Amino acid sequence: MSSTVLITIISLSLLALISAVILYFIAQKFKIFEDPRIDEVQAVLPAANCGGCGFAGCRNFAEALVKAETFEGLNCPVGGAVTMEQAAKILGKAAPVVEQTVAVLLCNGTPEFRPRTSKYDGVPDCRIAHNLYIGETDCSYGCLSLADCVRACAFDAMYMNSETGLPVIIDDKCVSCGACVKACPRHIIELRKKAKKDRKIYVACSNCDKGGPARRACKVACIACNKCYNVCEFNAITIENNLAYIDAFKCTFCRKCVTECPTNCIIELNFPPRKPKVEAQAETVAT
Amino acid sequence: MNQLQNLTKGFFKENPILVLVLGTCPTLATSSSALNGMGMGIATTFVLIGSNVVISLLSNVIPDKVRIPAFIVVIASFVTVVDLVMQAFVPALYEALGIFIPLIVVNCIVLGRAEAYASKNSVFSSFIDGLGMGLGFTMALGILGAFRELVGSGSILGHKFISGDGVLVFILAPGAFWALGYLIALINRIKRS
Amino acid sequence: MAKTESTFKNMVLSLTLISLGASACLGFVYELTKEPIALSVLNKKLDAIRQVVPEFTNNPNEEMYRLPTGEGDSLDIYPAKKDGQIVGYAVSTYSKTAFSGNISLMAGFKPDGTILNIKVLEQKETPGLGTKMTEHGFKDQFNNKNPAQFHLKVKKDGGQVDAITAATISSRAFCDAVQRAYNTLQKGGQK
Amino acid sequence: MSNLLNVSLSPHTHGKETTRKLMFGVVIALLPALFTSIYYFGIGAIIVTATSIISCVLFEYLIQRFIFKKPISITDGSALVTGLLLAFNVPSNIPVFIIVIGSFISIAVAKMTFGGLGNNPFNPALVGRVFMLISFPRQMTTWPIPAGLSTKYIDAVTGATPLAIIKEGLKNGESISQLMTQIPTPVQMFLGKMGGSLGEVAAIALLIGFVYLLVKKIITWHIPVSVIGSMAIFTTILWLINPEKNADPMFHILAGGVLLGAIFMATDYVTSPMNPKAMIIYGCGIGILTVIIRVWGAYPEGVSFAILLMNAFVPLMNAYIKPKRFGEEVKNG
Amino acid sequence: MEYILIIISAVFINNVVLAQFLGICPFLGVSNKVNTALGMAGAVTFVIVLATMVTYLIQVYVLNKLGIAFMQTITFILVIAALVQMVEIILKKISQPLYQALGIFLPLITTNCAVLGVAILVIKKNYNLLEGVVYGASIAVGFGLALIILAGIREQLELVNIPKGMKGVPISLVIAGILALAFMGFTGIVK
Amino acid sequence: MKTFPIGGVHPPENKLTAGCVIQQLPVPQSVAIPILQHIGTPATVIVNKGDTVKTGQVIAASKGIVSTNIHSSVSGKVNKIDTIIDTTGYKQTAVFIDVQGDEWVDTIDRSDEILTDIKLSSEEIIKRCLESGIVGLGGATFPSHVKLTVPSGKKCDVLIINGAECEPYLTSDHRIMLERGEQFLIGVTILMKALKVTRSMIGIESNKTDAIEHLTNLATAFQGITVHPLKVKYPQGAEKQLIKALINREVPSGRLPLDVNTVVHNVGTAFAVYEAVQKNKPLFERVVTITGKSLSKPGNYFVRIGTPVSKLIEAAGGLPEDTGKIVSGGPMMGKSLNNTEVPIVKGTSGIILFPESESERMQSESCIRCAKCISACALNLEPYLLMTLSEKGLFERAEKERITDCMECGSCSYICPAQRPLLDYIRLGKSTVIKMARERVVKK
Ligand SMILES: Cc1cc2nc3c(=O)[nH]c(=O)nc-3n(C[C@H](O)[C@H](O)[C@H](O)COP(=O)(O)O)c2cc1C
Ligand SMILES: Cc1cc2nc3c(=O)[nH]c(=O)nc-3n(C[C@H](O)[C@H](O)[C@H](O)COP(=O)(O)O)c2cc1C
Ligand SMILES: Cc1cc2nc3c(=O)[nH]c(=O)nc-3n(C[C@H](O)[C@H](O)[C@H](O)COP(=O)(O)O)c2cc1C
Ligand SMILES: Cc1cc2nc3c(=O)[nH]c(=O)nc-3n(C[C@H](O)[C@H](O)[C@H](O)CO)c2cc1C
Ligand code: SF4
Ligand code: SF4
Ligand code: SF4
Ligand code: SF4
Ligand code: FES
Repeated sequence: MSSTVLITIISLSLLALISAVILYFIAQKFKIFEDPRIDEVQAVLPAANCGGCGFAGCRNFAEALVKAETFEGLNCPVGGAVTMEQAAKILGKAAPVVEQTVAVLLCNGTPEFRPRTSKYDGVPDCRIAHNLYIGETDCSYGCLSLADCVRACAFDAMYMNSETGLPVIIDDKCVSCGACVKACPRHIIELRKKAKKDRKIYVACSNCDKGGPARRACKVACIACNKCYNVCEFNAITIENNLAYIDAFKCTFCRKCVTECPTNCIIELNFPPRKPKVEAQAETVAT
Repeated sequence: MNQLQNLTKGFFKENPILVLVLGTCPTLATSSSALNGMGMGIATTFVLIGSNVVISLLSNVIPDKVRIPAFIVVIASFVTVVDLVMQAFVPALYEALGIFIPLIVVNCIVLGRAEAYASKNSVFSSFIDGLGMGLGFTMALGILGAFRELVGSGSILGHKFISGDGVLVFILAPGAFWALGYLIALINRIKRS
Repeated sequence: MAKTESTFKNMVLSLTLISLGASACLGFVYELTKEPIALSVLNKKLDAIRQVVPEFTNNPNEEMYRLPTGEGDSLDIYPAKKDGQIVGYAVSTYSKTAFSGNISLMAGFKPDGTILNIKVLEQKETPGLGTKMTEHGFKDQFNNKNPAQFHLKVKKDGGQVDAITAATISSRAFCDAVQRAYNTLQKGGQK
Repeated sequence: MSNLLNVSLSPHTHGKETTRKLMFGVVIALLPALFTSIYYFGIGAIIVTATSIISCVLFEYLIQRFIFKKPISITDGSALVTGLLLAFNVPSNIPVFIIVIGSFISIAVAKMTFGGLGNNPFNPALVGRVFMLISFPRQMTTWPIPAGLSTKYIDAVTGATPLAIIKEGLKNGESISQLMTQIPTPVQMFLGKMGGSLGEVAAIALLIGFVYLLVKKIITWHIPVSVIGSMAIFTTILWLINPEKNADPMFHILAGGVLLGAIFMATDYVTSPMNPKAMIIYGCGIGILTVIIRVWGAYPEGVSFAILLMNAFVPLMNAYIKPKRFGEEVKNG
Repeated sequence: MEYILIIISAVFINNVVLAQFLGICPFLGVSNKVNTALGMAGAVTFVIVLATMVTYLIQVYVLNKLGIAFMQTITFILVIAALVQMVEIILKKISQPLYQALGIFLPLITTNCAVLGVAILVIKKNYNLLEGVVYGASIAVGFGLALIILAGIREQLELVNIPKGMKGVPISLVIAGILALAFMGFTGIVK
Repeated sequence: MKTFPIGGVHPPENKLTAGCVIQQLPVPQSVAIPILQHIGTPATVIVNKGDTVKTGQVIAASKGIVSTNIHSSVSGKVNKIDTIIDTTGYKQTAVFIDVQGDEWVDTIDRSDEILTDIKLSSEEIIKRCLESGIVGLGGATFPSHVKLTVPSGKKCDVLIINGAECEPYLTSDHRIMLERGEQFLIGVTILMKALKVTRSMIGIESNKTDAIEHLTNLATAFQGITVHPLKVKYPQGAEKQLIKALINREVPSGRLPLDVNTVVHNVGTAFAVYEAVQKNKPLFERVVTITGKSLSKPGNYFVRIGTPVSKLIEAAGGLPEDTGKIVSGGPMMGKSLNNTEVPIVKGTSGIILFPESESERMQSESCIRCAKCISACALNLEPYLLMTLSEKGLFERAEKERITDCMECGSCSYICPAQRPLLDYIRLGKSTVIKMARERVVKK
């Protein structure tokens, strides 16, 4: 072996030796501990970074999960129960049972029922129109049809129905992240409990005006006539501020209220057809 | 993942240049002609395969804390070997690639594959991974090089296709940036549709 | 096999061992390639010489000698001999007046000073402009001209050289380099 | 009432200014220079200008139509201005295919890549011009000499621009006073009797355009004045230091593309700063860089580069040089 | 004067990123905010200056002395990697604010070819120690300049709608291309 | 001629009604009087359905400090207390009164005699303003008694009277100055007394030469009042700009005129103060300009508060067929109405009818960074940036760029060649930022 080879070997080994020694001490002195479980948990999260969990992104949520004593109040709406269970498994904690929810629009003011009374000629942005005035119709509670919610949805679970001018939620795609709820300046989108077969009964109206003006503004407005309240045997309906509301947890889907409503503002969805007795009136609802 | 996928992922799905955007410097610098680009690609492939194999062999022996320095030593050795061999046997290419041969050491793909793949997988898989990634790298460099050479000087691999001078900017720095930029944009577009 | 733990001993040992292995390999490869590398460097030079002078049988590299340019430095002269007879000189020359950077040429002369051929060794001119000096269209006009009669200046400056279009500066530098080679060779005399 | 009332936020009235009017204002301001140029260079000027405009507009159309698939906005006139200015920046004997490639780079790379009008950080016409200059140096540096409504195009008689004469002369060790005999007099330069790009020949025509732009309030004085002012100051200093090695300020301002650049290209809204303070810094930057490139660099002319270089700093200026707000808290106030 | 020329050349004419293609990864990666760009520029300057000094000394006093110049790559990269780590730790110890500002970029720098590239270039160009350091610092300034310009432009582009496919790396590359074009205006200021 | 230093635009003046003498609009059959006609807390209704009321009687009482009384503008019976869409574009509570005759409260002096002597003391004047429901009639409808009460620690050395009327079309202040010049000047003197200042400056845009001349002559009889012509430039009448123009003081951002020792009042306010103090007449009617290019009889009218806009339009010749937009206030800052039943309120200085051709906005294009919006902004803000920041939801940055300083004058939207809806977004950003700031305070 020539001397170059020898020198090479010696010098490099020496160099390596020195760096190893230094690195050892560095590693000893300045340990930074980052819980490896954070990475593991993050790996099972959907990586949508949508903020539906209330944290600034999936990693942040993973950190919160690792730190948390229990999972109470922590939920990834996108991944749902499956994800939470996986995370729970990694961390050896129990995932809370969370109800599956889905977004629902509490307004059915299609042009047919809710006549236009002015023409909005501004930026197509619900917030701006909402700040300006009651909107193109006389209902100051209903949908402005400018699609802020659709733009907010990161999962393409919404679109504007060009005929009704109302946003439509695609149940299968909706992960109930709540972005649309936050985006709507009129607060007319609700996250409701998901029932079997996606069945839904809800009051598709948010109008808090008294019966008269409400009815004048929109034919399918809730006029707070108390009929549904009276017919409901399960105390699922409350009437407040001239507006009926059906509690999804108490509702048993008996559908009595639906037929009772004089303005047809209670909507039933995904039910089998009724027995001949009553016509399915709420069929105008677009889904 | 079977070995075939393992081999082909580097071409499109995880192409180191076009998708992962690693190793941009040698890509830009050496793609002024198809030949240089491919030469660089092959040199990198060699280092990738070598370091992947050796590192997957040694991965269990190396303690975590000195992982990175150890990998670097291994990679640097292969780079030096490439450096010496090219200097000896393909001096023209060696001169054309210049400083970018030693810089293979810091090419993020090499260390990246060592970290992410070779240290966790079998020797054979690592070999295939290195080969696939290397060839993907070479392919992208070849395409870029061919494009720039064609537009910039009207020839491919030294054969004149178009008479006249070509659009000089494309063999200079701006052309390098643009060609890579639009190629990546194109890939993005294809990926989305 | 269990993963080696990060103890002091293990760390130092493994890193040192790897380096040991690596350096051993490297040293070995270095030894192997030393010769070819030297050879390739030499070949490059010989190649250039071969291109600018007629066939020779000696080793011009070994017989290389330096001649002063008169400007404080000197040029390398490679005599080419066939069967002991001088058939030409290859002169490694340069110019500092190029457009960007310096250029260096290998210029071949017949013993009487007639230019045989010229090869550009190094230049950093603008692609498409000055780089045209490496192409036959420009540099071949010097072949078989004797600077004693052939005025080594671009036509613009009253000489006989056709400059590269829009690259007069590079052309001038080229002439300057050849002139320097010629002058040095003539002045220094032939050995 | 039959119709529904329109409801919108205030203001309920709008000024007469529109993007298109501004762009066509620039076109009008460029007309004197265009006519001068046709007078000096003849058919070549017409061919080059037409090609440039048509290809710029066409490329913008094609990209919007087939790649963006969005509404077409070629009627806003910005591509027209780009095309016109691109033509003004090249010699009148440039082959058509080069102009087309240049237009493509201007529109596709420098403008549409960023999303079109209003988004591009760099002046499209100048990106196109510099691209051509570097890609086709030979064609871009052979200048036809003014020949009065000439019908010659590619085969026009060529000569050097005053700047090139000076640059090369100095490189050969000649002095300014020796070179002065080879270059046109200031009056000739003022009237445009010199070799050069289409649009940079007649100072008088460009100044007429400047006045028009100012009167129509299309641009403000800040950028042009600071470009020319800073150049004048810098070149005066150099000239006073060594009048044999540096040309006089008058020469620097009249020769080459300073006026065209300062009046029409440095002022491009999209790529220039948005408040007076920043505009002046930007203008001075252009002036100084131009002189640096002219005096010390390889290129005889540096306006295009200087503008592009300063374009690069515009976002930083917009972000960090702010106008003083009304009622801004004064310290200890 | 010598030094001024080195500086101008390294910052403007042969800008690392725009003309020499070194350090592109961080150039593309850390250029979305002006503030981070500033931090990165500071960190790179610091490391490059330190690294050129140390590697220069190693080259001259170890590799050259022992005749193992071919070990350049491997020793340089080891030294740089160790150096970066040490700097990180020392910074953390002595100045928390400085660490916050620069430290977080340090790991990124190890795989930045600019650092190793400059170390090798200094040797290639036969600079002396001081020239090498000045060169290294100017390279870093050039890097910072390009980085900050790009960051400024990208911050502005955040506010407009650029085509989807162009977002991120592609648009940065296109901007870099135009910048490179503009920087070509400095050609010839220093040979 | 005086003017403010930065920004401003010059929209076509269109003062169609400058020569129209103020007429009395007949009392309508019914009125709807909203209980919130000022900035601050709504007044509390103190009448019930079925009550009969007299003209000038308090029907809703001031509640809280920043609030003021609301008076009945007619005599008759309270029909109902319900909601009505008013100029805010939203439903507000209003008192609906069916008109029977026109019986005024006895204390009101209905004679035409001009009373020069000011009997009330400073404190009494302020109290009378509150009782009479005086608010700023320049547009902001800020309760005047609050503005007249100089808090301890602050001082006021000059009263500025805003006669700029810089909005196109509007002429109500102009007509008051011409026709009720003397009463107006007495009003100014009353305000001076309330504020305990000896100096008052009246700023009037120079397109009202007749008013300037008239007042200059009259003012010789009044101590300390001077008249100053101003350059015709919008927004000359904006408080801070006017102060800068007249006395060269710059009100710091986020502060009030009192911080630079001055108070600004509008011409109409001064006149209303005269009537309240000297004639004991509460604010239940005001001068409203009704104008529009297609209107057959545009004019200036004394209008009872609560009168539906449709009645005013009727008086002006009826609703033209081509009406596309109705604006309450000036074209630059006014609110567009969505129906014609909206009641006239204290803040309504004018009603403008725009023909269809002028009522739709043009298509907005992308910003060409021409900086015209910056040079139009009298506050030197950067509207293009503020808009983009709001659009992209970057409200923190918008706050740093002082979005809350914006006075919503609309000059930026007016000038923008790309027809960008600048102010639309700026308003959105401004309200969001204000909300954010409030939440921060609450958190603390
Ligand atoms: C970007 C640029 C690059 C140039 N490159 C060269 C070059 O490489 N060689 C050269 O001789 N001239 C070059 N020139 C041209 C010279 O500056 C000078 O104008 C030219 O040599 C004049 O020669 P001519 O008389 O042949 O036109 C270049 C000019 C520019 C603008
Ligand atoms: C953009 C703008 C323009 C204004 N123009 C006028 C005007 O022309 N005349 C006027 O009296 N008030 C105008 N104002 C209202 C004044 O700023 C200020 O509120 C008023 O003069 C105060 O007087 P007051 O309280 O008596 O209404 C304007 C306000 C703004 C924001
Ligand atoms: C929230 C608010 C609080 C105010 N507080 C006072 C005050 O305490 N004293 C005062 O003299 N004016 C006060 N003002 C009145 C302003 O000075 C100004 O006259 C009023 O906003 C009308 O001006 P404008 O029409 O220009 O907006 C206040 C105004 C607002 C909006
Ligand atoms: C005053 C003014 C100057 C302009 N200058 C240029 C120019 O130099 N180059 C160009 O491509 N477009 C110019 N334009 C057109 C347009 O602004 C430009 O194409 C935009 O940069 C495209 O986004 C100009 C427009 C105006 C109003
Ligand atoms: S519809 Fe609403 S809740 Fe459902 S995914 Fe979309 S934004 Fe989220
Ligand atoms: S639901 Fe709400 S956000 Fe969606 S369009 Fe209607 S008003 Fe807008
Ligand atoms: S609306 Fe606001 S931002 Fe626009 S000009 Fe007026 S004050 Fe400035
Ligand atoms: S005026 Fe309009 S186009 Fe001009 S900068 Fe402002 S927003 Fe942009
Ligand atoms: S390849 Fe150069 S920095 Fe990554």
